[in-house]
Amino acid sequence: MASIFEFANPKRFMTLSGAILPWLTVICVLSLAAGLYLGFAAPPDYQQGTTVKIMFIHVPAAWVAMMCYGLMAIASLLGLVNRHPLADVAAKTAAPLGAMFTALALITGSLWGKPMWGAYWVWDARLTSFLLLLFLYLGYIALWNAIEDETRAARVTAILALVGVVNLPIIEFSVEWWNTLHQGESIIRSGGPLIAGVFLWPLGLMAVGYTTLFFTLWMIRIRTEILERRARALMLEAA
Amino acid sequence: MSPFSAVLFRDMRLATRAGGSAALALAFFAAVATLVPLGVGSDLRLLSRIAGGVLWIAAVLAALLSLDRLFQSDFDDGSLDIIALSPLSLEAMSFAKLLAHWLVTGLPLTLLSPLLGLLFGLPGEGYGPLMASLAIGTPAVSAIGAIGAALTLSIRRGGLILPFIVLPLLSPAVIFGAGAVLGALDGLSNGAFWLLGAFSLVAVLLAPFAAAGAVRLNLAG
Amino acid sequence: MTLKRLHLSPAIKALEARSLTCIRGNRLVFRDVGFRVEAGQMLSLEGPNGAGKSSLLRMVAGFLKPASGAIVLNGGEGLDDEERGRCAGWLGHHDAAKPQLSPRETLQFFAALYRIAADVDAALDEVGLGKARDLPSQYLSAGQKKRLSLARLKLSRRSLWLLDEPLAALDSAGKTLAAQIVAAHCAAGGIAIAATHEPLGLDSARLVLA
Amino acid sequence: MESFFAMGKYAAYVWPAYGVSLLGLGLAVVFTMSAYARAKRQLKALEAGE
Repeated sequence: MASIFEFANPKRFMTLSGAILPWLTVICVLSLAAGLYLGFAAPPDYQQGTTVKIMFIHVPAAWVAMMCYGLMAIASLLGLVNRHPLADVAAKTAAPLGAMFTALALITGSLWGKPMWGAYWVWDARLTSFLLLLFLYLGYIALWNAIEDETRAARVTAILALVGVVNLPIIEFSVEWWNTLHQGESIIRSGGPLIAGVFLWPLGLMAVGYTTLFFTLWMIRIRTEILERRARALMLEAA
Repeated sequence: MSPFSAVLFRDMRLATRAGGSAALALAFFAAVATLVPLGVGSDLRLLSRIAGGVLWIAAVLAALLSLDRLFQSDFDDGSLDIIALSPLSLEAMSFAKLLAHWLVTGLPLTLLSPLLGLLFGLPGEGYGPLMASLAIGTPAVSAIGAIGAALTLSIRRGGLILPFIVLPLLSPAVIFGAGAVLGALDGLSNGAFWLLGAFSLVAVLLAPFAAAGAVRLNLAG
Repeated sequence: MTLKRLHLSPAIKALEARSLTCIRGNRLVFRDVGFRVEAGQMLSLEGPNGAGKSSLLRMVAGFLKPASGAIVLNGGEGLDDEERGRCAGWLGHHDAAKPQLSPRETLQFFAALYRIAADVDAALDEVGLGKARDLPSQYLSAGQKKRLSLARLKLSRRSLWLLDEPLAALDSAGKTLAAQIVAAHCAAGGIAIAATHEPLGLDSARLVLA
Repeated sequence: MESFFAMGKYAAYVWPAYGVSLLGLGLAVVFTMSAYARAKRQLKALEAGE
C-alpha cells in the first residue's frame, strides 16, 4: 500500500545512491581521461583519416541515448505495474539527459559524415532514426509538462514511453528499409565501419565514461527531485 | 444494437453531422494536396514522383486534425463517466471509437485520393497502389492517433501536443505507405504492402489497450 | 470485445466504506472517512467546496482509487472497482447530452449502451421533456438537460445511485421531480448517495466532510 | 604540436565535434549540480525554519 504521502522519504535510495555516487564519479573521470588520451594517440584511420576520432564521442553518445530510453521504459513499467513512487521520478529525470545525448549523437554524427558525404545532413538510416528518437524524447518531455496533476502525468507519460519503446525497433527497421529504397547501401553500415583493434580501447573506455556519466547525473537528478518533493511537502504542511 | 455498435454509430453520426469533423478532414486533405504543387511547381514529372508521399502526409495530418476530440468531447460533457460504468469495457469503447474515426476519415480519404492523384499527374498504374496503401495504412493512423488522443485527454490545449507525440510513432506508416506507391510506380515489389499491413495490424491491436489505460487514468482525474 | 458480466440491478443489501483516505496530486482531500448505507436508504454528503464530496462519489463508482481504506459491498463481497462500477448509476455535474443529438437519440444511445429495452418516449414524458423530444439538445435549457440526465439515470436501472449536485440548475418543479425520482428509487430498495448543498427533503443519513 | 591541431585536413570537423560534446556534457553537469545544490539549500532552510 503506498504510504500516506506518496513521496515519503525513500531513505533506501538516498543512502544507496550516496554510497555509489563517489565511485561512479571516479570511474567516469578516469575512463574519460584514458579514453581521450588513447583516442588522440591512436593513428589516423587509413580510410577516414582523423575523422575517425569523432567516432569516440559519437558511438558512446548514441549508445547512451538508446540505453536511456530503454531504462525510461523499464521505470515506466515499474511505475504503472506496482506504483513504485520512485519509478516515475526516475523516468522523468532521465528524459532530458536522454534528449541531450541523442542531440550530441546527431551533431557528432553529422560532423563525422560531412567529409565523406559533402553535406552536414544526409538522410542516413542511423542519423534519421536518432532524429526520430529525439522527437520521441521531446514528445515525452512535452507531455510531462502539459499535465498539471503530477501523479496523473507520471502514469500517462509512462504509457507513452511504453508505446514508444515498442515502436522504436519498428521505426529503426522501417528507416533502414526506407534507406535501402532511396539510397542504396547506407555509408555508415548500421554496425558502423569495421573497428580496427587500436580503436577498440579508446572507444570502449569512452563508452564506459559516457555511461557512468549518465548514471551519475541521473542519480543526482533523482536525489534533487526527492529533496524538492520533500521541501514541497514541508511547505504544504506549514501552509 | 449492442453497446459496441451503439458507441460506433453514435460517434459516426456525431462526426458526420453539422460541426462534425469528417467533412473538415476531407477538405483539409484536399487543401494540403492542392497547396503542394503551388509551392513545388507544376512539373508533372516531379509531382508524379512525390504524389504518394505528399498524399500520405496530407492524409495523416487530416486524420490527426480530427482526432483530438475523439475522447475529449465525451470527457468534457460527462459521457465518458457513464460509458465507463456501462457493460462496455473501456478497451472495447476505444476500439469502437477508433473504428468510427477510420470509417468517417481514413476511408473517405482513401476514396478521395485518386481524384487528388490527378492533380499530381500520377500515372495510371499508380492509382490502385495509392488507394490500397491508404486503405491498409490509415487504420494505423486512427489507432496510434487514438492513443495520442487518450494520452492528451485532459490537457487544455491537447490539440497542439497530440500531433507532436504521435507523428514519430506514425513514421513507419508514412515510410511504408509512400514506399508502396513509389515501389509500384517503379515496378519493384518491395514488400511494402505486407510491412504496412503488419504495422497496421500491430497498431490496431495495441491501441485499444493503451488508449483504455490512459482513459482510465484520466477518469481518476 | 471483453464485455464484463452484466450487473443489471443486483440486490445490494449494504454498502460500507472503511477509513477511506483520498489524495489528489499532493493534497490530502480527506482522511478516515467511513459510512454504511443499506438498501432503501439515502446518504447525503455535505461540506464546503473542495471538501471531497465529488471525489468520494468517484471513489464509490470505482473511478478513483483510495490512498487507503476500502469500499465493501454486501458485507465483504470482493467486487473490484470496475465490477462495483457496473452496479452504479451516475449523475454527474455535466449532463452528457451531445448538442447535435435530440433527447430521444441520447436516451436511445444510453439504452443500447446499457443493454436495456426501454420505452424512451415514456421516460421523456415522465421528466416533462415530451414536447422537446426531437429538439437537438443544444436548444435545451440547463434545467431541461438535468431532467434528461435524471431520465437517463432512471433508465439505467442500477441499484446504487451516485448523484453529484442533483438539484443544480433545476427550478422548483424540477427539484420536486428529482426528489420524487430518488425517493421512488430508494422505496424500490435502491441506495442513493448524493453530494448536495441543499437537502432533497427526503429523510437521509448525513455525512459531513470537513 | 602544430600538426596535432591540424588533425590532418579534418580539423574543421574533429574539433567542433569535441567542442559540442564538451559543451553539451558540461551544461548537463552544471545544470544538474546547481539544481541539486539549490534543492539542498532550500530544504535546509525549510527544516531550519521549522
